[in-house]
Amino acid sequence: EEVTIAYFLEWPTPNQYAQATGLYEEAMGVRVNWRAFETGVQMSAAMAGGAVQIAFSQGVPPFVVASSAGMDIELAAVAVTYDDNDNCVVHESTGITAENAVELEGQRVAVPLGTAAHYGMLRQLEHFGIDPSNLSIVDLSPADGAAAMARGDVAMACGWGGGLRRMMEYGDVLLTGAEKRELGIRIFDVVSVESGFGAAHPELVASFLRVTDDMNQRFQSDREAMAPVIAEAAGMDMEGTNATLDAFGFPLIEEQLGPEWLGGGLQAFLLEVAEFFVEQGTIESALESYEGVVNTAYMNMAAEM
Amino acid sequence: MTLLAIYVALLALIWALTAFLSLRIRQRDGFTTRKTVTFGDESAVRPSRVASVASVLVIFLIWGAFTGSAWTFIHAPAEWQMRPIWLPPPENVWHRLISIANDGYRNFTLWEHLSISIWRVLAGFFLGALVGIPLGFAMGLNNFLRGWFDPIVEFMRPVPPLALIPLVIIWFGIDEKAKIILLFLAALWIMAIAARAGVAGVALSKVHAAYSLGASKAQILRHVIVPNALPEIFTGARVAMGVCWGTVVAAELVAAEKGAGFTIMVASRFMQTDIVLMGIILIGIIGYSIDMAMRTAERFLVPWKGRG
Amino acid sequence: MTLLAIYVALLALIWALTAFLSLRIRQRDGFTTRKTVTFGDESAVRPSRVASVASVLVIFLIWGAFTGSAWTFIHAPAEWQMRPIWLPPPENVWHRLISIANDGYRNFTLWEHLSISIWRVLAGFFLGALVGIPLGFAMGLNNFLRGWFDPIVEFMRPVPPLALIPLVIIWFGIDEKAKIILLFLAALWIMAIAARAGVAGVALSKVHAAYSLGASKAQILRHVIVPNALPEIFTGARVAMGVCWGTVVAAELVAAEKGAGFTIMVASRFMQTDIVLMGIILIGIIGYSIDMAMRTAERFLVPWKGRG
Amino acid sequence: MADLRIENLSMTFSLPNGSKIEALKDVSLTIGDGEIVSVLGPSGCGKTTLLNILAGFLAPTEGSVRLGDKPVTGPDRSRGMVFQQGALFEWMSVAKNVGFGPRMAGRKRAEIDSRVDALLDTVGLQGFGDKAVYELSGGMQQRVALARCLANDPEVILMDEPLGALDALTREKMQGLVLKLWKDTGKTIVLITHSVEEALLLGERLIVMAPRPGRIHAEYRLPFAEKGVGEDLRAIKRLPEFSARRDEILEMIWEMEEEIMGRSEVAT
Amino acid sequence: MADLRIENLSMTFSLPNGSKIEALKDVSLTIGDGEIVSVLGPSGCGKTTLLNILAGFLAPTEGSVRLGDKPVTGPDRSRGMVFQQGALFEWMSVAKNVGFGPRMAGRKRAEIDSRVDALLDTVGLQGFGDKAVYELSGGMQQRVALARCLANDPEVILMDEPLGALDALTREKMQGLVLKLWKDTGKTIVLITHSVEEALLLGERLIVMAPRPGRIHAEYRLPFAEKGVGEDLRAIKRLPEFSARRDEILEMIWEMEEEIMGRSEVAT
Ligand SMILES: Nc1ncnc2c1ncn2[C@@H]1O[C@H](COP(=O)(O)OP(=O)(O)OP(=O)(O)O)[C@@H](O)[C@H]1O
Ligand SMILES: Nc1ncnc2c1ncn2[C@@H]1O[C@H](COP(=O)(O)OP(=O)(O)OP(=O)(O)O)[C@@H](O)[C@H]1O
Ligand SMILES: [Mg+2]
Ligand SMILES: [Mg+2]
Repeated sequence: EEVTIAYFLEWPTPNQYAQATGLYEEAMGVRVNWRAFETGVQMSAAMAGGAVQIAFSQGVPPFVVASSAGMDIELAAVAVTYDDNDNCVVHESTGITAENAVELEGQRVAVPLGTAAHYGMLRQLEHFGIDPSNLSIVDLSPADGAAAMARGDVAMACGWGGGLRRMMEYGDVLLTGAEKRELGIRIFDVVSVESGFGAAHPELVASFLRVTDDMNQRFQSDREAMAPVIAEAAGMDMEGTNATLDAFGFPLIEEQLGPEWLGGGLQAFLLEVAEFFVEQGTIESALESYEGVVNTAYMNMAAEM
Repeated sequence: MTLLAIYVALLALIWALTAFLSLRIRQRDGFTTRKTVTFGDESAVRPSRVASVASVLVIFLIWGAFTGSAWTFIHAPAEWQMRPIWLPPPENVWHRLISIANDGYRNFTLWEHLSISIWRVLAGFFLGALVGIPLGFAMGLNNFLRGWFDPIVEFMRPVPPLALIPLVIIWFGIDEKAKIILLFLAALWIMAIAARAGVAGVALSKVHAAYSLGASKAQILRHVIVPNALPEIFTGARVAMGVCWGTVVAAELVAAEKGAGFTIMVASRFMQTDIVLMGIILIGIIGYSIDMAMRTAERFLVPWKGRG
Repeated sequence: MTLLAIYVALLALIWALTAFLSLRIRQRDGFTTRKTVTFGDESAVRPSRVASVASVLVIFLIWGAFTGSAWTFIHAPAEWQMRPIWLPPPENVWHRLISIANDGYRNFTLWEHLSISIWRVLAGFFLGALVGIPLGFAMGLNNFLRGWFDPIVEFMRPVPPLALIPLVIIWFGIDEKAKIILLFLAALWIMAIAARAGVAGVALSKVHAAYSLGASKAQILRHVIVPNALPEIFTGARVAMGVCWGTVVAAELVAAEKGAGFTIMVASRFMQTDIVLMGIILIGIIGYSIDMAMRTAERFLVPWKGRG
Repeated sequence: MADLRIENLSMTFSLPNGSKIEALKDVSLTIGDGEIVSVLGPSGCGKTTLLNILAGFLAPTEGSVRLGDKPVTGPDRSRGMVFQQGALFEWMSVAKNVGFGPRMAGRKRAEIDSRVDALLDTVGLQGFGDKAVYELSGGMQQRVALARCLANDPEVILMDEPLGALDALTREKMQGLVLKLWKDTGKTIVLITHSVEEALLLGERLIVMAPRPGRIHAEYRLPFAEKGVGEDLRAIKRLPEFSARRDEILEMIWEMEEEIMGRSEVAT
Repeated sequence: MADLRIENLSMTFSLPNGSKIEALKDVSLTIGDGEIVSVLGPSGCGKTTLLNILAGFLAPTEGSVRLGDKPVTGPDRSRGMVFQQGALFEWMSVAKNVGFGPRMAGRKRAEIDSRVDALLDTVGLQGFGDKAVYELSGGMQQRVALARCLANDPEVILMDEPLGALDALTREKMQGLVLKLWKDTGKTIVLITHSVEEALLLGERLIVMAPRPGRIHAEYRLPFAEKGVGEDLRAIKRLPEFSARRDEILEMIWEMEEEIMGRSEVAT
């Protein structure tokens, strides 16, 4: 018996220490395969195909899209919050900043459709009063977006992680993470589980969450020792890893079970995102409520362990 | 698996039924029926119309029955029903087609999505033919140019044009120009090889006849070699068009802002299976139409094909 | 543009030089040389070896000269030099090949990247042939099955296999199974059509001869129709292999964790142009080798091809 | 063995455009056991159609064919065929081709081998058993076809222009072989040809057919097949009566063809 | 107009494997102005090679060809060719094919048209000018080839088995046409054939060639071409001297071929 877990490259998180040192296998008692993906959308596809059981750090929008479309997928926990590590960068040659953002109209923009970056971009455009249909939106992964930016093919590119850092070499963000938070744009990733697997092996999911939480706790005290291992597992250099980790937040179990997250805030936010997407015409319909796709049982079990 | 079993069972059932019925209804008198042995004689195989109709009906029936379609009267038990994200009922695909045709998808109308892809194919193909055909002729007519271009053509021919996408992205970015260059490269070698084969296919007696009728080299090229190579070039053009159509779809899967391939790729991101199906069907229809159009053009433009 | 001009200038120069020299050095005596008119006579075109060698050298020379390669002695002025992210010097590509062959790329060795792609192609092709060939025979031998499958095959044939990627992603995800199913679909129709054409190509006189020698239907299928269709099937297999190779590269561009297509796609994201070039060259070499292997297999397995 | 009785045979083909072609109309003929009959006639007069009906590949629209007392309803090993060319199985060696019939009938390996060897001897291809058929010249290929047909020991051998694709000298040699085989085996042979000389040489009886509708136009009884054996065919061709017959038949065919071609040229 | 003088012609082909084939060896022949010569010989004796040298497509390894006082060094409109088949331009109408030579020479439109009409009349294809060549029968296509060749008014017409692909009756008619054209235009004609009858009928002189090395084996001077015109070819064939000549030449060829075939069969 084995479990396959989806993760991102260039996306350093404390639990990669456990990934690298085999702590998950130890705790879960099964073989654990790790598969790297580029977008949360692909993680959904892989879960649909049965190739992956748990996705660690899937973006909210891909989760909303998949669950709204009726895929058998459950939200088990929050993985990482990163308002500053997911953003849109405007090419410096355009001279566009938050002041004259409307000048983006008619320009070409690279964004990985259906991801947190896409959601963040749409919300920012809404804030600036720009109609997305006036932009020429190209579907590119963050890495591709950075490459397009380097060539000067696009005026703005959105993305996260390594791609975002490369984009920053050619321009600057429109809004900072803090500014976005003020507008109610929350950017975080979740741990999602294929429902069939979750129903059959809740204890595996719970012990996965337990180990992850252990790592998050240990990270607060023992960052120096863990960072090199994490950097290695994420495929990054130390400098980039540290910069990224600084921008990340890893809420612990107690906090997650609180009202801001699994206690109700998360479900409400999912509905908000879904309704925004419906309004934008990116998906047909939202669920009545997202209570049903958020399963707090795993987290409760993990808290007990 | 269950689906496959049901499909095969229906096939067998209808086959048996047809065989039984045709024992009773005598087929119309025709020369095939006078043959005592028809097994192994492909010319005696007449595709059964009943089977064709039944085949299409059965596919729709199964599709409808397992997706709870309002269009079919039979429905599979609820626990076997597919959910629309896996397979939407046929009417969804149809309604989606209508709504997208009216309202567009991702800021562009359906027609814009399709026509940009078609335009890219035509532009790339046209440029490829423009360079490839003279190149092929040069290779077929001259020792030096044959030697010069042979290694290049032989190496580039087996490289799938799609493998060039990353390089084309680096060199030319992701805009229109890049896609057209990619399609140009897809068409170029095919057209060059077709033109070269066309030259090779000229019967020597025709060239000799032209010489002894006093034609100059230029006249032989213009009046003998070119017309003689046209049928080959047309065959190459049909292949090239097919390859270009496949290439443009793939290129749009990787990077685009509109186009037929873009539509299905994005729809698959959002689990809009009805749009994906609609797109695939439209891509198939366009591919089929391109092929038909080329065949028709061939019949009109080179009526002498295969008659030499 | 400048590059193109330089290239054409070199071509012209070497051509003129060769022509001048060969006026002096008489070509070795051969029957072609007794022909008074060779223009338009493709059989008299001997690819000039000098030109082939010159052609390859010129490409390397230009490549090296404009990228400041240590391998070439001539260098373009500094302001014309390309930066390595646009075009790395040839030695970079070579060193990259060696380093990746030793250390791997993205957690997998070079060999793993290439062999997984090749394995996918072989598995998909094999399954496609396994289903497609019997399907084609059924269509060539039976009225009912011909009628049943004709509309399906005719519709699926012009659909580029790549257009199915989004649907395959929704239905089967993005793992090995999905890719092999995609390649299976790419090979299936080509093999079915080839087998059907093979049956159609059996000379009626052979079938009749077998009948009057007392062979049963099963014996005719086994001893006459199958061997007779093999050459066609091989031709189809060569086409299918080419299409599969292109399809796997494209499928890996869209979603994969390793593979030849994955390598070049990821490298292009990070502007590692040397890896992209290396990958394209390797893909070309593998494509070429597959084609050569198929030809060799054909010569050994169906030596009677075209000799009927 | 038994007579081949052709009674009131008619064959009408319906074309897709609705018109009909009377490829054969009311043809009756009896070919005795062990007789060799040659059939001559212009293109399109129904020779191949007739042979196909005799072989059992086509069912006539009217009339019947009987071999002895069995009606002919389909192909059978009792009626062997030799085609003009291209009917050998090029994926088999010469020996495998010759042994095809017995192999399909499930004969024993040793029995087949010895039979094949004997037949290769008969047709003058000793030692060629392991060659691929496409390595042989046209004449040798027809020898293989003859041997393959004989391997099944059929009662009747039907030949459709078996020597039509051979050059003059090879053809002459093969004519000798056909005559020799006929004499040695005593088979009933029906042989279609376009060559008047060949028809004269190889037919005990010569049937001349006429087209539209396909029918028997004339019939001759000839002495040359009985006389000629092996190598003295050339001597027979020099006989004055041979020349006389040839001129007579040529004249007759010219007249017939002229009449038909005249008609057809108006038609087109 | 002038004589066609062939002097000590030799042609050796080097094969890729290094061996050499003497397709022609030391062939000398003079063909008078307005003469019609037929060339007969077994396959591979160098007939086509000879014709290609006369046409100027091949340069001989030794010897020379002169037409009048001009040496032959390449193809030229003064020497027209008629091939067995497949040399018509199927993408042009009949009239365009016939007018090809004058059109390439830049003649005036009206002049070409009237010339084409006259030639179509001559070869019996009035009213077929607008047809596509592939709609015509084989015999009609050869008429077009003849007309196309004549349109350039060449001094010599070279024909390589021009009637080889036609059926017996059509062939007979075309033989009549060739003779008629020869008489009407007075052209020098060299005609290659495999048919002894045709060679006898159409040659004032008959050259028999032998292979390995390709050379002239025998030469006959014949009266039949002079006599025969149009439709009475058949009467000529019935003449006793015609039969006698035919038998004589057949005998000679048989012996030659036998000797060669015997040799070659040992070789394989
Ligand atoms: N399958 C068919 N369908 C329609 N018409 C046919 C078919 N087979 C033969 N015919 C017609 O029947 C007539 C006789 O044909 P058949 O092949 O028997 O002539 P043949 O004497 O063998 O001619 P050839 O000497 O050219 O071989 C021809 O007019 C031909 O067009
Ligand atoms: N291009 C060539 N290269 C090598 N050998 C050749 C070439 N052309 C002809 N030969 C050889 O020269 C000899 C004479 O050939 P040629 O074609 O002149 O014969 P032919 O008398 O026309 O024969 P046929 O009656 O079959 O047309 C043959 O042995 C042939 O193989
Ligand atoms: Mg026939
Ligand atoms: Mg010849």
